[in-house]
Amino acid sequence: MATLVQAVRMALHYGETYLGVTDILGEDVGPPLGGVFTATQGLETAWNTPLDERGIVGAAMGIAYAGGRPVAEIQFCDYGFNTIDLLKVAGNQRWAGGGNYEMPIVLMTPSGSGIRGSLYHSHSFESWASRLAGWKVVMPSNALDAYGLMLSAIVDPNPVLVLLPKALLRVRGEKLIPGEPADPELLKQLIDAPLGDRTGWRPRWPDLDEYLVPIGTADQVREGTHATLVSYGRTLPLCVKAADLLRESDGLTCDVIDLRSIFPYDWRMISQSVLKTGRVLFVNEDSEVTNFGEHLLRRVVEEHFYDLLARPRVLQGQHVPGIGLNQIYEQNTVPQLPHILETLRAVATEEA
Amino acid sequence: MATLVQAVRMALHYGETYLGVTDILGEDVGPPLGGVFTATQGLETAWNTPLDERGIVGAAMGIAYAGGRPVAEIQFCDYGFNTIDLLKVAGNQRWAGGGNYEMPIVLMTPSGSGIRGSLYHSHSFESWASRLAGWKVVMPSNALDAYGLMLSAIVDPNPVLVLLPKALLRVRGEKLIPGEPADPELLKQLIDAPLGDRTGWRPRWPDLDEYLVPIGTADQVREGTHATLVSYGRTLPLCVKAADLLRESDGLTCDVIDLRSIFPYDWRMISQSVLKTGRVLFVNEDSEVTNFGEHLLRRVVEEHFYDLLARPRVLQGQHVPGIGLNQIYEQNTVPQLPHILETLRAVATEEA
Amino acid sequence: MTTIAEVNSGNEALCADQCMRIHQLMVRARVLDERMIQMSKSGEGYFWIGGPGEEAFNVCLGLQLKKGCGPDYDFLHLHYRSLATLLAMGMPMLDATRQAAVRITDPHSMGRNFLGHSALRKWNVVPVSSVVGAKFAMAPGTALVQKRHGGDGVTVVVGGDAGSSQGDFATCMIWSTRPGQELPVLMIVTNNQWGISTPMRSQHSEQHIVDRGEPFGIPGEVVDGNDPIASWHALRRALQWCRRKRRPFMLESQVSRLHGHSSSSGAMRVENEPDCLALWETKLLAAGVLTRASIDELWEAARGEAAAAVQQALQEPEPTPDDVRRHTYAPSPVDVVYPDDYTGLPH
Amino acid sequence: MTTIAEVNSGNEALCADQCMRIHQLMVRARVLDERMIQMSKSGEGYFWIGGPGEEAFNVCLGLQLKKGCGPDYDFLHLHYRSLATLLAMGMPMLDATRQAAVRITDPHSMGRNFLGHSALRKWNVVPVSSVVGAKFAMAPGTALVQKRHGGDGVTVVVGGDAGSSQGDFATCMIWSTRPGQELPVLMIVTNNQWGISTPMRSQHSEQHIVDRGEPFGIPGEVVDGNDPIASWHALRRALQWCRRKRRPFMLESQVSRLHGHSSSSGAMRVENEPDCLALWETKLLAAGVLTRASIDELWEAARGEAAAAVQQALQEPEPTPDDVRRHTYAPSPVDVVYPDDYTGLPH
Ligand SMILES: Cc1ncc(C[n+]2csc(CCOP(=O)(O)OP(=O)(O)O)c2C)c(N)n1
Ligand SMILES: Cc1ncc(C[n+]2csc(CCOP(=O)(O)OP(=O)(O)O)c2C)c(N)n1
Ligand SMILES: [Mg+2]
Ligand SMILES: [Mg+2]
Repeated sequence: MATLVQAVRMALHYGETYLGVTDILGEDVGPPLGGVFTATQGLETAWNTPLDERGIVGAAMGIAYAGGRPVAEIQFCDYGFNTIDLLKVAGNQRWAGGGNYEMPIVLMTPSGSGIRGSLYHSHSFESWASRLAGWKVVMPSNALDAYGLMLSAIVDPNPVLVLLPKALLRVRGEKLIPGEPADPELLKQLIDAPLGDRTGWRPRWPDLDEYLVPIGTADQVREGTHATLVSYGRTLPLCVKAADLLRESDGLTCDVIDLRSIFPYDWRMISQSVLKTGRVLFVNEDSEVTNFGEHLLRRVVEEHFYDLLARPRVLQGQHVPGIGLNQIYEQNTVPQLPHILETLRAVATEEA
Repeated sequence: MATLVQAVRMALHYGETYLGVTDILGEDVGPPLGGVFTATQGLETAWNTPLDERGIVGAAMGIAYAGGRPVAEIQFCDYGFNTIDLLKVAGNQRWAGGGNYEMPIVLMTPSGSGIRGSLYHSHSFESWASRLAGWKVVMPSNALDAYGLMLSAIVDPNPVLVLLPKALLRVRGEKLIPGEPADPELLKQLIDAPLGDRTGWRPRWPDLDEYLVPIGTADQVREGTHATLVSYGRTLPLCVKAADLLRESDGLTCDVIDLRSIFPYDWRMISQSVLKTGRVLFVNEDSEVTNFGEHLLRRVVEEHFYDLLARPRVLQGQHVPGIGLNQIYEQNTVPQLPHILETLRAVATEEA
Repeated sequence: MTTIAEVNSGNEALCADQCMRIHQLMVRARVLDERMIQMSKSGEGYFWIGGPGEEAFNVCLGLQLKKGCGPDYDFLHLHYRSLATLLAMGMPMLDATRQAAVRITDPHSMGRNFLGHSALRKWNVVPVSSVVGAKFAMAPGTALVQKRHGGDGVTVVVGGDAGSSQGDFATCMIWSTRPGQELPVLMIVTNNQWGISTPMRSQHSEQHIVDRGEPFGIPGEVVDGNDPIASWHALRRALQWCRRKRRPFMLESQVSRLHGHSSSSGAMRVENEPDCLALWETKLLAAGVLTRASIDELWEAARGEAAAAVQQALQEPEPTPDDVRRHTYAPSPVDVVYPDDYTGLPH
Repeated sequence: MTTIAEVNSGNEALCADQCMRIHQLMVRARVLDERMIQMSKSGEGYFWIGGPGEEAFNVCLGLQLKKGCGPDYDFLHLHYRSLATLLAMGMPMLDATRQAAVRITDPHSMGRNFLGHSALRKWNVVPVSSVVGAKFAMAPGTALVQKRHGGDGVTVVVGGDAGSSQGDFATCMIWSTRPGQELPVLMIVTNNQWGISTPMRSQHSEQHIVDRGEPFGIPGEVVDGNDPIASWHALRRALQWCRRKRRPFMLESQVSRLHGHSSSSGAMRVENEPDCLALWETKLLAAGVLTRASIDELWEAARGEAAAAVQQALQEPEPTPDDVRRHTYAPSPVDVVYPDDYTGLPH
């Protein structure tokens, strides 16, 4: 079973082999390193750029204008905040230009906390990104979705931001990517670059198949009746665990929805679940003022206010300037399992 | 009665004369122009910068580190999106540095639609800004508040963003700024630069007094019982008009709250009003996905869900890539009076 | 008249036919800009920005481009003052007045964007964004595809003097000179000495902006943009360098700004800057290439053409509320929510 | 031994006392960095980044700064590899190990930020941000206040070679050379030829990074940062230029990166780069300024000092949940919600 980051790498290989990807560019994405998280090891079209995020985004846009299909990486989303004007242009150019041009770029970037990253390797980006009209934004929480969302991002002729949950990059999937060998050791031998000298190394790619996770489709990973729990990225597996614990401890069952696609989002699935349960909790780790979860809450209030059985909730990160390196800071800044479990129990059991 | 932009200018004069402002910097803020909206005409410490927003924000931060008190301008907030990383640093440096340094900078920038500004002179910025932990964000809707908020922004030792509603810059206030002459013609003669050659011109400043609008205080501009209406900036006067129209037409009265301070916001005033009316409408013109109004709605849901008599609402701009120049676009992209009136009526009259 | 073979400027010359062609295009651009200034004042349009004072240089640029769609042709990251370049490429006046009149028929933006914010896919004119600087970050991208593709298509990026303060200007130089990966980018600075109200000399110590290319091995030239002959040849050399060497070149064109920054600053005619068109007419008259009468005729014809283009545009439809969201997204086979275009929040 | 008056390098010399002082500081910095690398591997700390290979240059910088608080003194926008500079200024080892051990007592960040992200108000060390480039945008601001204030305080900004790709590097040059408003900024590039895994030469065509200052009239010098004597004098000249002329200067220091980028890339000792400390010891031994025994003694003492600094730091308290929000805001007399500090969402 591939790890999430291996799945991304395989998707990029599939993309450059079958889907027309022309360039995979970013800081340290080319040889010898292949990305600070190994996401781009051994890829044909990967090349290193100057240390200049504006250049990376701008070049990707130019490549797309001229007919290429680039996948650009921002090494950490924390370093993308000087490019928001360019991201806006990428998102508005088609609209502003009356439909003259498409903008088929994929921007991928690790996002979120969980690797002891201190201030600048712990940011979440989805709330910012969700404000970028013209963009699509996805965030997988497991290897197979990472593969399928990455392929969709490549195929989609619009700018797509792929947020990769840092904390889950090395987590192995539970489902096989079509074509990957079942033995993780074998996969590693085939596609992971060796430590040390890599000059002679070439990956031996498994014979992968196309697998698309359509943009705008969520995944229902648990079914239940007592509450709806919606999340994505790092907090998604925690939400699954919380739901499982709640079932064991209190016999309460929940729909757990892995949103996967942040914009556009699968409103139908959320809506139907809320209609069924009347109780909803949105969980993410981005900071709590003007947070994307608050948008989802607003939609629920707008369309299901009179269907709700209990106060709907959003569990988010604190509105503080950063996540500190000492784990005391991190544990008390972004949602952890106990917070999720406690809030979920409250939503599921609150008297109507 | 001063216009809003004259009030800003007088506040800056007061600031450089009495409150230690050392630099007013930005593109075209110095002589001869004094700002594209005349906000900085005739000021002692105003100087023109290169066309480089990153330089402007960076220089302001450096000036503050070295003991200066700068007021920096981004000519239009639409051009601030390449500085968000720097704004984040300005907001996190004190926290990150364990309290070593203060960061007493004021950043002022025109925001919002209403001047036929097409894509890049119509953006709203408050939803983005509200995500910048460590910053305070204010937005006046009239001249006196502009004066009072600007002085507070200057006095506050933290970074404060002053959003100036473009559409209201030339609107005259209804209340006198302490010290300004009552005759607007006289004021104009004293402090507005003449057209044409200005080399010999010097402003004659009225003898102004200190007037502070404390950060975090909203202003209740209408009182009523049937609903709570919360807004700021361009949409605030429209909300007042809508409330007045609704009183005349339907005999329904509303609390209208001019938030003024976007972060921190006057939660107490909102909360008390919602407790009283059980109905609330938040209005702003920023785009509707991950909008600051959705945050306020979440707070209401969090603390007053069981106090609400009707579905709370947020009226916002559309999630589109921009505001088009043809007025058909603008009128149908951001809230106008009829939308506000209609939504307010719905909130105030919905059967509980 | 066309018996005069050449017109000279310094050591350089241009054949009389070309001179007349340039002149006619300059007149058409000037007349159109002046008419669109009127539109902005009369309410026929909302806003004006354009290139009076840049016609000599901009026309010469437009005439030497390799016009078409895709990497075989030149990619253009234009300035908002590039009207004359587009006219020289063959854009009808109507496609400018449609934008000035914010009609749905505006081919650049469907009545959405400010005048001068062009976008024409058929000629590789990528959408002009108001964000000064951004195009310098994008230009290496189009050039990279061109270099890889082969052929002699180049990327031309045009910006103002003040805009060179943006970090993206340096980005363009660095990305265009990566060792072994040099790119065919022609960086053009139309230096009118102003950024809105701020004199270039109050903010910049570089003697010439093109000097900044030197450390990167980017050759540069400064040209009198008021002189069509000098401009023609400077552009010829610069484009040839990029086309053949597949490397960057920087060209600084000293131009005038004859109507101030934009309609926001009044768009009044300034008197103290050289007028390339008046100078050119004086020269062509002296050379016997044109007569007063033939000049008057050209102006008259251009005025008629502009008037017709305005009238036509004003008769064309405006956008409707249904147009607000159009072209937010390109149709996608892998999006279940927006397979076609944006239709409001997901439902 | 101190009877040897001077040590030479090329045409330059430094008195033996100074050489010894520099050597001792280099040893202390090296030992401390090596010890903190261990911390990152043992779990005593989470992360290491630092300056092994830069000690010669960084110590010389630290020794020549005008240390203090406010515009009379030098303002420092340091790199995350500037440990040796801070030790040379007199920072105790403990103030580094506290950050390495993420203790609440860490004076730079209260255990919040990565190692090497210094902030010391008493010495005008403004907080180092991880955002490569940002400091180059801020440096003109501190220098502007210094210029206006008078005196000879200068602003020193230190960044890596790869970081010079950020547009902010150009911003710093432009803003420091506004005509008549030139600023006393010393721009230092510690060029170790790498940005993480990317060789400088694969991305940059400038022969020397300092060449980029030329068009702006910023004088530059390239110095062998492995040579303390050359570094000392280059820094002396550069600082003197800025102090006296109140104008910018650019200095490029060619240094080694002896433990790779950071603990994220393993922090293993590399073998193929010159080691300034080994070279210096060889030189000082040859010159008779030091003996093998005196060197061993110094290392021993430094190791003891580092061990004690680690031990002490590890005994100090960690942050508590109550510390999460501390110092978000400075107390404000005009804020009714946060008159003191941040206390959660407004209530
Ligand atoms: C990033 C950005 N900041 C500010 C502006 C506002 N603005 C529009 S044009 C202009 C001056 C541009 O001067 P220059 O680059 O010399 O071009 P010119 O107008 O003189 O041709 C400014 C400041 C903008 N469009 N983009
Ligand atoms: C804006 C930004 N992008 C990316 C990074 C991640 N990063 C940290 S250090 C580094 C390389 C820096 O190289 P250089 O500037 O040469 O400094 P060195 O580490 O070699 O001293 C990168 C890419 C960052 N910190 N900031
Ligand atoms: Mg200009
Ligand atoms: Mg380096």
